[in-house]
Amino acid sequence: MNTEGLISIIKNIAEKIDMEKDFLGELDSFIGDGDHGINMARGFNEVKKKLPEFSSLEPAELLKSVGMTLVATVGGASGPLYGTAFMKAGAALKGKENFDINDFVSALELAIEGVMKRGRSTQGEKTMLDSMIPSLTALKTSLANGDDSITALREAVAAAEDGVYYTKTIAATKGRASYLGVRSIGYQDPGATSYKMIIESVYETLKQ
Amino acid sequence: MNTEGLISIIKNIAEKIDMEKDFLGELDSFIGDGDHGINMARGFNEVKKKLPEFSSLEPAELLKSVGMTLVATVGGASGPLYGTAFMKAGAALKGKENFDINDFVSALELAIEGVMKRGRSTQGEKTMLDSMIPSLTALKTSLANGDDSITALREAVAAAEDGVYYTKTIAATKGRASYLGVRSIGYQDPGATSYKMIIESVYETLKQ
Amino acid sequence: MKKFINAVSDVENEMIQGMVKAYPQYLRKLDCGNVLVRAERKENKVALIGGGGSGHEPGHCGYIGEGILDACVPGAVFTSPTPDMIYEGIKSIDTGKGVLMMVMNYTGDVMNFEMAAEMAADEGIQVDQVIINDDVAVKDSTWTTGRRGVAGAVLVNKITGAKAESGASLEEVKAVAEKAIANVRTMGAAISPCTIPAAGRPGFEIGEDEIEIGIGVHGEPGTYRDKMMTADQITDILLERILGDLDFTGREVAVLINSAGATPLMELFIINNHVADVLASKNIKVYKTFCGEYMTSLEMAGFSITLLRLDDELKELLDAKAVTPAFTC
Amino acid sequence: MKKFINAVSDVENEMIQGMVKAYPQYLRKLDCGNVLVRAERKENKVALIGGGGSGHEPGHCGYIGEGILDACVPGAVFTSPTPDMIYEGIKSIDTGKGVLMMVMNYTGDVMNFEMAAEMAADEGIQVDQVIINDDVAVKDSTWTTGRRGVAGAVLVNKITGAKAESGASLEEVKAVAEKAIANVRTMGAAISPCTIPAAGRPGFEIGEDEIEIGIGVHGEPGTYRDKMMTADQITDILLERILGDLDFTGREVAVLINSAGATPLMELFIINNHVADVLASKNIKVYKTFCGEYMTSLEMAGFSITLLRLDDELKELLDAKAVTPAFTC
Ligand SMILES: Nc1ncnc2c1ncn2[C@@H]1O[C@H](COP(=O)(O)OP(=O)(O)O)[C@@H](O)[C@H]1O
Ligand SMILES: Nc1ncnc2c1ncn2[C@@H]1O[C@H](COP(=O)(O)OP(=O)(O)O)[C@@H](O)[C@H]1O
Ligand SMILES: [Mg+2]
Ligand SMILES: [Mg+2]
Ligand SMILES: [Mg+2]
Ligand SMILES: [Mg+2]
Repeated sequence: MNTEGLISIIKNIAEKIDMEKDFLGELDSFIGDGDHGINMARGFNEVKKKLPEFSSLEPAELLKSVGMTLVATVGGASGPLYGTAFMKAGAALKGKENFDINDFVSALELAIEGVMKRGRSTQGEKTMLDSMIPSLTALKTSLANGDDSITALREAVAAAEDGVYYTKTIAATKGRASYLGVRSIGYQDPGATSYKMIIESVYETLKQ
Repeated sequence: MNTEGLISIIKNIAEKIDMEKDFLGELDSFIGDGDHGINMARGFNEVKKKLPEFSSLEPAELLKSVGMTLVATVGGASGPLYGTAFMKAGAALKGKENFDINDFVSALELAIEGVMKRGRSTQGEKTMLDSMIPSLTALKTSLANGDDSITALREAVAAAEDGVYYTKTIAATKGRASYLGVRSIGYQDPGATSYKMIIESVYETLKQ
Repeated sequence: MKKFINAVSDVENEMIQGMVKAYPQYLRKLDCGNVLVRAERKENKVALIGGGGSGHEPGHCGYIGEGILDACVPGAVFTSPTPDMIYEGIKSIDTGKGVLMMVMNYTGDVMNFEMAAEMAADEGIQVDQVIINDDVAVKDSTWTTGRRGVAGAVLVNKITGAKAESGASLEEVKAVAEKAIANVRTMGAAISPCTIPAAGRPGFEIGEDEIEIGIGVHGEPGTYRDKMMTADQITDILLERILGDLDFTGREVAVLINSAGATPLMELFIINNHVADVLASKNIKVYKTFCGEYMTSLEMAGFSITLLRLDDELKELLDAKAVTPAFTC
Repeated sequence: MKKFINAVSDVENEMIQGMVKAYPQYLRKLDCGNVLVRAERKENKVALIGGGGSGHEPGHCGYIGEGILDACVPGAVFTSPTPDMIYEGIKSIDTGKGVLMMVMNYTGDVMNFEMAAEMAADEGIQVDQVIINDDVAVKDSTWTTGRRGVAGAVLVNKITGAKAESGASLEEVKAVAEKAIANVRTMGAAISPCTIPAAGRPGFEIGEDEIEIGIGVHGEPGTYRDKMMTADQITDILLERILGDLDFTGREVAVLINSAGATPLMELFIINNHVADVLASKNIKVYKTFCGEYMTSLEMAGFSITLLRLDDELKELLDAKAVTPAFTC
């Protein structure tokens, strides 16, 4: 996978987010302030607009630029978190013109670490981490079992979906939803959902 | 007719106004600000409360006190107008312990004059005058024809009703409804309607 | 009707008590009833009294204090106060230099103030009045009630109050008030009605795609109904009427974008963004702008635009010190 | 959705431009984006920067000016501003005496301001922060996001701004801010939702006989829903939580009754009438009261009660001169 491949992944992510904007906003309106869809779409549409400029960059620089664009355009809680995630993911690919599924695992690891640090959060708090962390674990397990990268990514998507479902069952202790306390139980977390869409876009792009 | 009779008339007026409060308010909400029922009921309920105090007064003083109470409690446009009307009516009965239908005619004449002066208004402007003036004319005509006072008052009520109906057909040039211009056509005037209730109460009380 | 109130019959009294408890440094209530006067009476000045129905808060009681009103008589919601209360207000604030009544042009207000003035004149108090009628939505004619007094009253009262505070005579104060009135124009629009507590239901019904143009400040419908449009389009309609009524070209103006209650500042600023552009394009210079709730209609969603043509005297009086609950500068 | 707006995507930009056009004497917009700073930069003082999502007008941009904020960074509606803009604000107002960030306790605000501070620190600018968290509706715990920053922020910013204006050091200014934060508590309730323009529909649905208790300022539902009750009953519930969280007995307090947007002053005064009575009965002395729209949630109908425990220093700073669009004294 090189810059060109990465760009088509990111383009697909941006398009999916834009398509699912209203759904993400609705999820956020149940337990937050209703802007997660608008925020994410504003950021990823800006990223998409800039992709042509980014096409000369190496993967690491590309991801860093995407992260910086997200930080500067998404706003809210998800802006610094997804921004940090992409910037950290870029750091994992430093110096590589091409990267493989193991590099992708490292990138996802660093991204999650970045989110946890920036958000002072961990698994089980009804946030994006509840789909991110299981998807990383599933990816690693599948690869360790000798599965190919497409299979491993499919496992990651499935685990992210389970993670999203899991967020319905718990009360939030981080982010806006935490203000609702137990009243947040029963609703799925918007950020966990948007991450699921992202990893799904990765899988769907590579599958082709 | 003496003070006692006058008190039972006024009590009946007050009760009718209170009963029709919502209807008057609704009429006012179409072409005004919706408070005519509240205003009139506030005033006449206060009058009703004070009637026992007023029972030792001569008719002239009684009507003046009712007028002053209305002025101090109704507010809006109808407060000074009905207040003035009752005060002027009182002036017509000055010095009389008993009064007859001809005194009533004089009282109504002075009342209408008071309203016109205070309101700088005349017939045909979609106000209370459009039921007041025709009712006075009908009363006088009927008496001139030799009808008894009950018959004459019934004619007055009928003319007031026609006057109310007539207000539906014209645009207001005085009061709040005038702000609507031709948009006020089609609606009956709340003040013309409340006067019709008043003269009706007079008739119904005396009929018994 | 869902409101933060207790008994409907206590709305006005509790509001006025709550206002006095909030602002004891500015306001004092007379024992005789709902008449509010300046907490610290100032001697040897023409005294200004305003009033009208309640439901316009902060108008007018919020403008009692140094540099604006000396007294205000709040009636029931949207209902003129009664002459006896206005008379008590006049008596309480008269310093011997005369009292000017700042009356909004509504039949009820005009008549009730007039009766109060008659009562005060009987007692030898010098009372005069001006009638504020800034609403260009209503046609002015000697045969009709004439234009309503709406949000422009706030600027008229501010300016007149500054003149009175300076120690000017009743004649001079009245002349300034009349100058301000002659130079101020307002027009408004609304997209949702309000509910008089005692009535219990909204004053009118309106569709999700409709707007009332030419509203007053008593929750009444406007002079006509139209299809909803953009903020810029509505602003153009209102400005056209205002600018068509008085020549503002080449002049300096004060601008007041007033919320009817529920319309948030965000929307007022969006409106002002276009107002400022249109005025600039017509060579009208904005001297000062006010955006906010100055003269409301309970929780109605709507707004009005007021333009006041200024000269040096009016500018100075507009800028003069005022210290009141709702207007301090 | 019926609002006085043009294109949904232009709401924030047009609002900010309209605000700057209304108040050029107070506000200047940086060319780089939606960052507002004091029109007249004051040298040699600790600079204060606030910010947060738009939709809370006049919060916070309305508090830019002498005696309160030096800069404010408004994000999209209810969305934290981004680090690059906050960083531009910090750079623009720093006078060399340091910058204090007045951050509301929301995950997004905290993280975005934190990233901006990291960027500024890289440039050698001295930046510190305080986190405002006055909302007692939310349980405070080291394991959670903690209490939200709501209307109490207005009083905290006013007091901190006065200290900064006096020429105090960054350490001293921060200490006063922390004292104000430690002494301020707020809780609110709402009876109708608001609509984020870009979302196009209300944030929640609520019945004609229901109320949300424990709301924030972003149109979110409260911590629980209840049956609608009288103003006094609601006030009792909110006051009980506030007074249970901090001991106000025998102390002097500032009271802020803040409208969420659509709730008119009339209702705020009715609420204050009861607040004043309850505080008096508990031997809590009201030093000063503010009623109005200070920190709104678009056109939501609702209100909050804020109590701030005062000492001599805080009283003096609360009363100190401030000249801003939305707060002048
Ligand atoms: N501390 C945190 N750590 C990780 N994720 C978080 C944290 N706080 C919030 N989030 C995520 O951010 C999402 C909300 O994003 P968004 O709605 O865009 O921002 P805001 O909450 O500021 O409106 C939540 O659904 C959650 O997944
Ligand atoms: N100038 C006037 N002359 C006679 N009657 C008038 C005049 N102005 C208003 N009215 C009457 O007053 C009525 C309205 O009274 P009300 O609703 O109580 O007062 P307001 O208009 O101040 O709200 C109108 O229906 C009309 O009959
Ligand atoms: Mg959100
Ligand atoms: Mg009426
Ligand atoms: Mg009325
Ligand atoms: Mg948000």
